[in-house]
Amino acid sequence: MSKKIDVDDKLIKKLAKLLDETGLAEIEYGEGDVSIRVSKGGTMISHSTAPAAPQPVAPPAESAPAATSHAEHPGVVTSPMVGVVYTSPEPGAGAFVSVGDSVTAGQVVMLIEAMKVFNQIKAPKSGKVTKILVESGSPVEFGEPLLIVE
Amino acid sequence: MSKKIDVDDKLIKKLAKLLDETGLAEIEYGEGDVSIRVSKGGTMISHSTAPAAPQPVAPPAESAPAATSHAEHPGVVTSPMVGVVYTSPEPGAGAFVSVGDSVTAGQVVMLIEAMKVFNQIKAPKSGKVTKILVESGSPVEFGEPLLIVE
Amino acid sequence: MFDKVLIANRGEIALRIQRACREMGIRTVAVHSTADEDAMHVRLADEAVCIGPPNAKESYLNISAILSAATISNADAIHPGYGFLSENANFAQMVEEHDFVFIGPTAEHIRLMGDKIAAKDAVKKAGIPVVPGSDGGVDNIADAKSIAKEIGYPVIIKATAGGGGRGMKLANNDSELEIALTTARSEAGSVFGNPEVYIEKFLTRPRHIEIQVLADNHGNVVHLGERDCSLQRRHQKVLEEAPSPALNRAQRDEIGSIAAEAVKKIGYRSAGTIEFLYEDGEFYFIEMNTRLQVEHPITEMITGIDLVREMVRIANGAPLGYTQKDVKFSGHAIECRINAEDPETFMPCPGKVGIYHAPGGLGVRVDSGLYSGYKVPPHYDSMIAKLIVHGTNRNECLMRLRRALSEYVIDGLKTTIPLHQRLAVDPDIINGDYDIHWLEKFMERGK
Amino acid sequence: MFDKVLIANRGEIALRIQRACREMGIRTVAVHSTADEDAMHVRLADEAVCIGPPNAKESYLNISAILSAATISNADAIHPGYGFLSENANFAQMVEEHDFVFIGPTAEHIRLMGDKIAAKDAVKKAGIPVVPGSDGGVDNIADAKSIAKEIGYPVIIKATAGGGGRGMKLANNDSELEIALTTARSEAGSVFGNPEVYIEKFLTRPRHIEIQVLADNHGNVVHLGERDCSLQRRHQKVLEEAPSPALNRAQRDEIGSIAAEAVKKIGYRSAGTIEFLYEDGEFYFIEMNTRLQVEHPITEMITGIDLVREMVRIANGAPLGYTQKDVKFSGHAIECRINAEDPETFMPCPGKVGIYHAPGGLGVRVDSGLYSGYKVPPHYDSMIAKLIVHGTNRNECLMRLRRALSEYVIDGLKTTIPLHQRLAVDPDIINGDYDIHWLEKFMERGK
Repeated sequence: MSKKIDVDDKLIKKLAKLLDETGLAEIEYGEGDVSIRVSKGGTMISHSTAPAAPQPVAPPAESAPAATSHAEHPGVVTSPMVGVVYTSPEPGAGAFVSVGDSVTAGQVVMLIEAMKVFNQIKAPKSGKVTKILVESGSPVEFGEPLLIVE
Repeated sequence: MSKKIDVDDKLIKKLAKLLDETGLAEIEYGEGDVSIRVSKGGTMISHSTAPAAPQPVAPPAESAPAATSHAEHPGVVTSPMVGVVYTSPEPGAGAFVSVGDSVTAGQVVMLIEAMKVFNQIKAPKSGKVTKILVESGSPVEFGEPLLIVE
Repeated sequence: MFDKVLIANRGEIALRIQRACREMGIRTVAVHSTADEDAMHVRLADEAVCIGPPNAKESYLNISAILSAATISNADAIHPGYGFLSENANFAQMVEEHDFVFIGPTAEHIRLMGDKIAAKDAVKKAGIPVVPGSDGGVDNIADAKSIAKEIGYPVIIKATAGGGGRGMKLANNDSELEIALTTARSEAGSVFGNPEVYIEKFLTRPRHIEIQVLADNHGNVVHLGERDCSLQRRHQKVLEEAPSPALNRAQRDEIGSIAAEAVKKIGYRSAGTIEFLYEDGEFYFIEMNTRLQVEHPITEMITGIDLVREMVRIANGAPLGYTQKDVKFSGHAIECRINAEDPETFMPCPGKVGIYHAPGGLGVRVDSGLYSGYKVPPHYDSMIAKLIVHGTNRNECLMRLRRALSEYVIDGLKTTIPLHQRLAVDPDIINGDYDIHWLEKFMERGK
Repeated sequence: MFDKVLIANRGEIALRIQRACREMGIRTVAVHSTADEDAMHVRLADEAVCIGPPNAKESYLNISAILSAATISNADAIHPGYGFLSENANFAQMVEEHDFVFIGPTAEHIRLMGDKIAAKDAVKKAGIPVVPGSDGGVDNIADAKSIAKEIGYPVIIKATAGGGGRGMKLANNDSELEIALTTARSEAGSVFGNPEVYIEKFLTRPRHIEIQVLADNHGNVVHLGERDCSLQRRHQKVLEEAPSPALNRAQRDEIGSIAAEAVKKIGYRSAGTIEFLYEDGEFYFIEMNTRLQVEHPITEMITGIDLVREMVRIANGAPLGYTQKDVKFSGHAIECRINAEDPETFMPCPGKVGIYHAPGGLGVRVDSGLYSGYKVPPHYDSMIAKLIVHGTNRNECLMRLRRALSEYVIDGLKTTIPLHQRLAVDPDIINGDYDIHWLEKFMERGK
């Protein structure tokens, strides 16, 4: 049952170079049933390569891969509920915060409307807004990244 | 259901070399249900293969593990057909061969009865009979080890 | 017909409803907790919305999150499945208030049947047989004796304010009754703060038999026969069959007609189940479940009627397309609930599924969201699959059940498959000779 | 009843027969080549005997090995499945001569139906409609014209000694007929060494419709309706449905009765299938298959009759337990043959199955020996699974088919699932508007 694996060394070298260039600690890449991970840190991150998942013909609506990586950012603020997000207090008004703004812990940064109630989303810590990940008026899921405060 | 794992040492050496060349701490690679990880940080080399087999409640009648290893013996003589094996030319007569006997290539060593016809099983090469693996009168499958000539 | 249905549930029943919707050309929205991101009902849905953390209270029981998910996904209707919010009258009401269609009965009917005393009154008035008893509080031994005489011993004394089996006392004759009444009143007073007790006939070896009904918005009601769910452990059904080995056709027709007639009188709509205890040829009402049941597939197998499809059609205002005489019962069906539990101790056993291989072939149906590599989360019910088999008669069905159980592979977890394998060859089960206490005794014997 | 049945086949049909036996309490012996040691039919059998190397000629077609395996395993009876030795009259005869029961028709009936000319004569005498033609050789143009006039153009000229489509000439009118006759005779002479040719009516856009029959040893015969197998590629059926969208009930009853009557006259026993071409309301006999068919499950789904069980019962001497009027047709069924092939080029694609996940739920049946990690051997037929769905009507069945196809996961191999997905949404298929040439044209269009 042993299977010949043919490792693409060019790809590994390319990923290694990317690690250097980007200053990342690890890159993981998967396509189909092939997956590859290269790491600089040598940290133990358990990783299962079994293609565990049946592939439904209609894949679930899901956040883009980019959003997933934002979700792991230490400064990410995620939605505490399902609803519609608003980046300004009312239509036409200026945004609560913009990229580059400094915020203080507890400052309202967005609103989420759920069940006709507007819920304030507050900055969990003081810092600088480095990314805003949602558009005003768009629906958000529980746990969906809204913005990054660093 | 213990399974033979056959580690591809060339592949591991290749990956180890890549680790050195690229300065990486770890490379992990998966394809299908086989995965491999090499690391400089620790000594872990993990190689996992998914268990392939459903386990039916009624396992098929199968040769004992011992028989399987005999089957891989270079001097094994296997049954060329399904039938009933006889180790002597007729009931009460002496055996064609016994353990320790020397045989010459082409010498009849057993009979297999299939469809009321007795088929001669001949030694494929000259040598010494080191094991007799069947009892006279017992049924044998195609490919079942009969005796070992070394 | 609806364009899009939100399924406010998880696991096999979410998948079951999704399949029915897909087969009707209706798009589906799965809602899920963060623990169910990889669940089959999420993977196969047209859209999925994460509604909260693993804790069901903040996700699958979170009405506001579910309604928000319905809003942002533009769903037309919500199917609640079973468990979770399925019998929450407030949820049904809020769904309708937010202009979604609730695929189930009205909030009023859910509320009525949720109140056990009001429910008993209502169905009794509608002609359903109930357990005979004191019809209210009993505070003196003379009354108690006269009631016991009327309904016959043994009787059981229950606290009006009680529940869950606490404060109940059994009496087999007049002298036991005196002691039981005094003790029960005093315990009820101290435990529930209200000494009032009532008396009911006590059934010693009843079967659990339930009647499935379907009612549309136009006054049409049919019953789809019974299910025998007597094989229970701690009030959890383990294996169900239809029809019941204890009923003949005349009994089925009679109790079925009574149930359908009552449901019509009450003005109920959608699928519903009237549960009875059955002993010595008599039926005694337990409760009415105003939702789809876990064991609905066995009814589907013997009637050929897709219950989820019918619920959706009814919620959309369509009339039943058949009358009672069009409902034909064909063959026999058994469902095994397969739980991620130790088959001896029933300790839940969540974890990662290794090889998963479901049985196939003629007469075998599997309703399950399991797949190879799926992690069964520890946060929810341990039921991970339902194996349903159909045969032209009970014996064929049992033979097929054994065959299918022997093919079922769920590696990596302990499951109750071995328990079902033992049940499928037990002489009492083969003879259909069991009551609601049978399984507990069987488990005791097995130790 | 038999104690032990040897199944002289492999793959899904070996598993199918094994399941039926197990459900009847009969032990099974699997025979297998060395390439099939890990096959599901081997794993699940009570006993397994390796009978030869991968090459089918030395294993699954090796009569002596199979009979020896039956002897050493003490089997009572042998089921041949389909393909391999199933229509080998000598095998059937030798099985009986060795005192095993052959689960199928008599050797004589297999032999009769294996001889295409004798078969046509026999069924024609028994009342089955055949393609009208010259009833023998035609050697001059005058006779040819008079026959063509009688049966109507177009006609086709075939070599008596020919086969496999070679040496056939089409003629649409008298002048084409002259040339065709001359050319066909001369070609037949040079290719087959015999210039004799005969003339038949040519059907331009027929459907392939076949009637399933069951006959016992006591003169009881029933037909189980028809299957429409018109969707073919290179004479290989791809997708089958029952009932045919082209027949109404009166037509079904009529052709069914003719088939059953003929089978009774011939004295046939066991399951059998009479294949017809169908055009403009008329049926024309093609051949009779004296065995279980690949597509038998769709008949099982709409009749509730387990064909393999019936074959075993009949072989054991039991009478059919029902008459024609007891056979009820219910709903609609479709079978998709899933092959390990490229869905565009149909290149076989053996290899190792990665994740395997079969669809489940109401009305879905999978007959397959696949499992995660199984290696599809390159030595045999590429059909690896059959997906069979049932619905209360054709539309529901098609909707369910789409749903089930979308759930089916067979990783690691190319399969024809994508082809079936395309078929399930094609307007012609939805309308039931196709003939035996449709699929080839569809594949051409797709390029």
